[in-house]
Amino acid sequence: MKLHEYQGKEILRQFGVNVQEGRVAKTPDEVRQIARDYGQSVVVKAQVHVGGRGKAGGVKFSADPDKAFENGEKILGMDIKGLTVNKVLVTRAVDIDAGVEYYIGMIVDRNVQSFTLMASAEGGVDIEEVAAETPEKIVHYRVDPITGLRPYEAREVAIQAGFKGNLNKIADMMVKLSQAALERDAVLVEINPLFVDASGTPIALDTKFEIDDNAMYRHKDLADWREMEAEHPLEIEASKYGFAYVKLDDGNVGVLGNGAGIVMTSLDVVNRAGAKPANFLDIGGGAKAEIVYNAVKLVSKDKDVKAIFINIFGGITRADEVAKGVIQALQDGILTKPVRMRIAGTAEEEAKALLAEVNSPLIQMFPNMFDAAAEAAKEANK
Amino acid sequence: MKLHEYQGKEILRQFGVNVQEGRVAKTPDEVRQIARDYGQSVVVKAQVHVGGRGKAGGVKFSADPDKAFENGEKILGMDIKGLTVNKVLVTRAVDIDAGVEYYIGMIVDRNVQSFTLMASAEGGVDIEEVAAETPEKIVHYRVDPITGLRPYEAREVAIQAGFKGNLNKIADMMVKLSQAALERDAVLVEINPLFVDASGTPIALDTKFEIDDNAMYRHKDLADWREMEAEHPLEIEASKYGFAYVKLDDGNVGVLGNGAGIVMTSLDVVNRAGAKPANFLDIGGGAKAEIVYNAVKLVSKDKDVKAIFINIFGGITRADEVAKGVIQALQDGILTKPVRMRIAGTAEEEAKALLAEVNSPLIQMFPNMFDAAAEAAKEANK
Amino acid sequence: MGILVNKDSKVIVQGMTGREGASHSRAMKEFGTQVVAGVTPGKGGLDFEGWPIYNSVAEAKEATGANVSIIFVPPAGAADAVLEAAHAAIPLIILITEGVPTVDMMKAVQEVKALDAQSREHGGEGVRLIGGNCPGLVTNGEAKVGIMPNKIYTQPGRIGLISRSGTLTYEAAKLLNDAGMGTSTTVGIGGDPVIGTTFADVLPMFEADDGTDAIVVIGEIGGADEEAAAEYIKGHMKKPVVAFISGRSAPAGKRMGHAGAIIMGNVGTPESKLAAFKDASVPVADTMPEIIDLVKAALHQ
Amino acid sequence: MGILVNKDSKVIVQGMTGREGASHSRAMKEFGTQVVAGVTPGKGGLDFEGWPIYNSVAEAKEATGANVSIIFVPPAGAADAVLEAAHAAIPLIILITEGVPTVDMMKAVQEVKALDAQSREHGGEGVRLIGGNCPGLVTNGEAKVGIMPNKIYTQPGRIGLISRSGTLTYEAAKLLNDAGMGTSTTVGIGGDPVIGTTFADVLPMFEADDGTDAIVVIGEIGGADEEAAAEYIKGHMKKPVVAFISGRSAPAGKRMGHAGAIIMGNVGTPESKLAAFKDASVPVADTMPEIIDLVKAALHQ
Repeated sequence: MKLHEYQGKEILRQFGVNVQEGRVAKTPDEVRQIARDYGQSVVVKAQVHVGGRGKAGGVKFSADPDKAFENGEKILGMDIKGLTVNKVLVTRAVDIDAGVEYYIGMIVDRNVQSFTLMASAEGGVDIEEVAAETPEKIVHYRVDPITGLRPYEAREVAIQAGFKGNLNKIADMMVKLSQAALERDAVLVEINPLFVDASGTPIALDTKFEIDDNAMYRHKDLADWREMEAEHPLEIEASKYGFAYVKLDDGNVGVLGNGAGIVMTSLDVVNRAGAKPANFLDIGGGAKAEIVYNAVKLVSKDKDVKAIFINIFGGITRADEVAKGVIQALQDGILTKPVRMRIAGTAEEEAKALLAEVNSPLIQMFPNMFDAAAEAAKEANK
Repeated sequence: MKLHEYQGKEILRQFGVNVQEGRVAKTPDEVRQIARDYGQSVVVKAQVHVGGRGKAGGVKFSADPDKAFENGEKILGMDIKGLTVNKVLVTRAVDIDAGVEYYIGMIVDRNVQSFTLMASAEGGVDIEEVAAETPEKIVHYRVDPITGLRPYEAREVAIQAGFKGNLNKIADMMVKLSQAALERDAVLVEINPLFVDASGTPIALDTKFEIDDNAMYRHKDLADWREMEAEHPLEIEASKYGFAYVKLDDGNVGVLGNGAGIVMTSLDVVNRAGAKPANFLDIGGGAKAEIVYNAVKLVSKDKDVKAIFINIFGGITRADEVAKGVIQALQDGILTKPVRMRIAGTAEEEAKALLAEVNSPLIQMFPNMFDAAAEAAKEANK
Repeated sequence: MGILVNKDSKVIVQGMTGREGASHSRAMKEFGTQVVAGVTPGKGGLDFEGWPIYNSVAEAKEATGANVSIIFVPPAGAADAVLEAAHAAIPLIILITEGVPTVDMMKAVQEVKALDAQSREHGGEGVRLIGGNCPGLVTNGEAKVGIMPNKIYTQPGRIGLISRSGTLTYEAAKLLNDAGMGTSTTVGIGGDPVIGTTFADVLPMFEADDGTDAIVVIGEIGGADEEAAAEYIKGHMKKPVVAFISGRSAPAGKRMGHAGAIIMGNVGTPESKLAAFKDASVPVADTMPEIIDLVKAALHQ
Repeated sequence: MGILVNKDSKVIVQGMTGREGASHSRAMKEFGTQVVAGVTPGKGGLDFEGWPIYNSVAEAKEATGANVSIIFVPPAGAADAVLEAAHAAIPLIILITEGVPTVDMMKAVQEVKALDAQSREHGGEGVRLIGGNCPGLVTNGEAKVGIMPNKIYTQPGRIGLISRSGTLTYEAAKLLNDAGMGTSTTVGIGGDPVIGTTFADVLPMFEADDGTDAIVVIGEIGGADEEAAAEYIKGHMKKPVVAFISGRSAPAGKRMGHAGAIIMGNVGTPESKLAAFKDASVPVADTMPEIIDLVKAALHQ
């Protein structure tokens, strides 16, 4: 679950991180009022779950309350990569030239089986650019997940990264970042820029915070923060069904299967067949007809989808249950696009018999995934 | 810092422990109102920092609101071991016969250099009695301070202790007790009785909670809970000066020295000389005249004190500073009881010279601690 | 032959009395696995379809001499179940549960590794965790400690199989079966970001196994496990290895079902994995059926 | 001779630039201790009264070859300072700081012990923590790494001294000095409930030290360190040991200044300690001066 900047900052504040003061506004009037209350220049920042909002014009410096109102008007309601801006965060502006901008982040790192703390003196820019172009400018440090980062380790990392300023205060912010990541089950937390002012004091100016969905059950207080309108509508629907669903750009073939591996491979196969997958959808193991029905319904709603490729390897999942779900969708008028499917394994023959009975050109079954994918691609590219 | 029952329960509740519902009252009317709100029998419990409040009549079952009012009248204002009851906790009563009473506790254990979890099926009674008479009925388990108690360990302990009821729920309460102890820097936390009702669900009926004074700096939210009126007035004054001070019962010689070890030994020496120490007071190392002055002032306020024994081994502490402090107290009219002191080491001669100048029978200096203690005892026993 | 589990493995099931635990206990028994007991805290003493249930792994181990544990405990208690088994010195622990919080797995994996090192330093056999979010493992014709469909693993064979994906494991096993080769042992290592055993941990076991002639590695995008495997192969493996990578067309930054399957920055790209395998002279199949051709070619070299 | 520290010990001071750190650095230097550097995070590069200051223990160790660290860091950072030194593989760490939260000490002591075991298993010299809330240690005429008054530890002697109390250590050392015996090494182990080194850890070092003829153990009420010491003495010590226990008249349940000095239930009573020493044939002095008589008697047996 991705958090908005203001939500991530709220969590960091709970852990004692010195976060730049700011308030959320939903109207230009509220923006002006906040700017008045602060009595200084402010920054108005769009709160949307996409990267690159700055380049899209979603972040604006405002020298006075009227300018803030104006920027609020511009940003609120703006469309950034398909998402509408409903909220802005209005923060006190800082004089960036009077200090330095650094980067610190904690990220789940498969390779060290823990969190890696990343620190770089190249803050304020996209860290992935730094990673790609000058990787030596990022210090990587494995954090022990049981003890968390200790102050002495944080100081070591800060020194290695070449951070200037109050070493103890900067290290303390890193320790708190580590605590927040471990206790709030982050997948990723970044403070970027971490601004160090002229007195050497570190301030978190912006943050990214993403929480492990598997751990949401122990962060019930954060569940309210999940803002449905900020996510893709089909992803919202999929999460209700408990599906692993990812909408993919520029696709024309809906893809579903039983198991992350087989769906990933199905994407590859569709690609190889000359079409583009429109989504990733894993219905899980042992799915019954109703689940397949819901999956077909979901994928059918996607306007980009011109054909559907279903790839099932039946171990626990029964082929006849899959067939029943698809047939039901057809009979309910939900399925209007051609389905090309491969179902191998358990109850394959029963599935064939069911499909033969219905005998619709919209549903065809193939003995291997390549033929099924090729046919789906052909239909989609028509 | 000792917490009241209702405070300890509040902390346990924050950690998710199922605590018996209750509210604090300061007047009998409030007691009646709470009993009415609960609409059932209640227990009215004195909130004082001493053991044995039950035997002293400070805990009373109340079948109805009027009876609760009556018990509130009896208990509020009551004197238990020298402390006045200003608050009672009114809790819903449980039918003890419909369940079982157990004991669980976490205690700092020097011998395992960590917390020891104690669990016993003999709950509802003084655990020290159980420890003394049937120690085999208490299970001891070292808790790893870095990982905390894990559910599987808690289940193991619960099984060993012979607990009946919902094993997972009871183990979960133990895990939360461990979290509370570690995160809130307990010296001791007990749930006693831990009541397991007919459905197998555990409920904390009473608790003891004591927090490490060294860790109070990171529990600022608890500092407000320190209730001065509930402690011995001289202990409150001593804590303002930063002294380690303990009031001792039935004593007649005030004892002070520089260092915990030397003061402990001074108590022994006074005892051996046939008198009884009235207090333990460690003024710490390197004390200046002003600190000694305050220490003398404090001890002099104790009406039990008939004479004062000062035992200083001067390493960092200078004998002449000690002498100056004592002399100042005499000159200010604060010191009216005989002081017998031994000051060895640094600037001993200067101290002697200062005392000779004052030449008061109230202040005498001796070359060794036994003579000084013997003289103090003689004065006190006069 | 095969690795890790065989006819003599004595298996306990943590969470046997739950729905998944029960059905897979039956399936494992049908396969021929020696399932000796179940563990469900609070249900100790119960007889469950002929299996004794114990309150703790320690008790179950004491009573049955079990040396393998398979875990079907729900996510919130799964990491604790791993630690319980590890502290009871069960040398092989298989965590099937999907959806375990990553932080729990980080802590459990680190502790299991510490216990493993400690055990080995004192001459013990160590402690190994496989998974979570994995289908388990199976040595054909001997024992299955997992959730894969029984029928594709009955025919003994001589190809070792290691996979991050459950369904692709079945797919590959079936392809090998149909091609008349069959598998020796199949190890599903799991699709989560933090897992107990990686490709590079399993490869040396296959290298040392007399019942295995070649190894198929089924990787996917995300992480650098495939790169680590390639490096190990390059330096240490004499037996032929064939690889497959799924998710090659997935875009960066999107998590493809498996929490571990995500390309972040330059980490986890198919390009990096392909390059690593090429460097280790490991042929990579473009499609699943091509795996068979590559294995055949490797065996006939 | 003596144990733990000597003329060759190279000492760094964590928290040198603080008030306590500075004054005791000077006193140690006056004593003759090789104080080689200070560590104060954020002040790296500073020259402090001729000593170089480093940002970290690792840097200081690298630059100076230090093998002892003494810590004067305030309570909130003290346990972290211990871990920093331990992870930098400083073999002897002395924590002077008073008032460190007990939970911090539990964690630090457990981790230091794990690092110690790990180091020893790999042939290293281990990691030892002494304290916290202790006066440090001193080998007469060689080196002082602590805060005791210099003048009572100048005259070399052959009596080893171990104590939970600071002031009583000075008292005992002075008595031994005045009696013409003097001390070899004095080790203040500290008055906190959780400390790095106990009586039983120090006794074998004195047993093995050619410069020590007899040992004085100054215990107090609370805990069972004295009982553990008695047990060790009974089983392993050939050199005579004399004991003293302070706080014998303290009531149960009251914490006597030292957080560790409290009688809880049956634990920590003087009776238990006296019985244990009696069982180990260790004479216990009733008063401090009696220690001298008992040591003399023991040496002349």
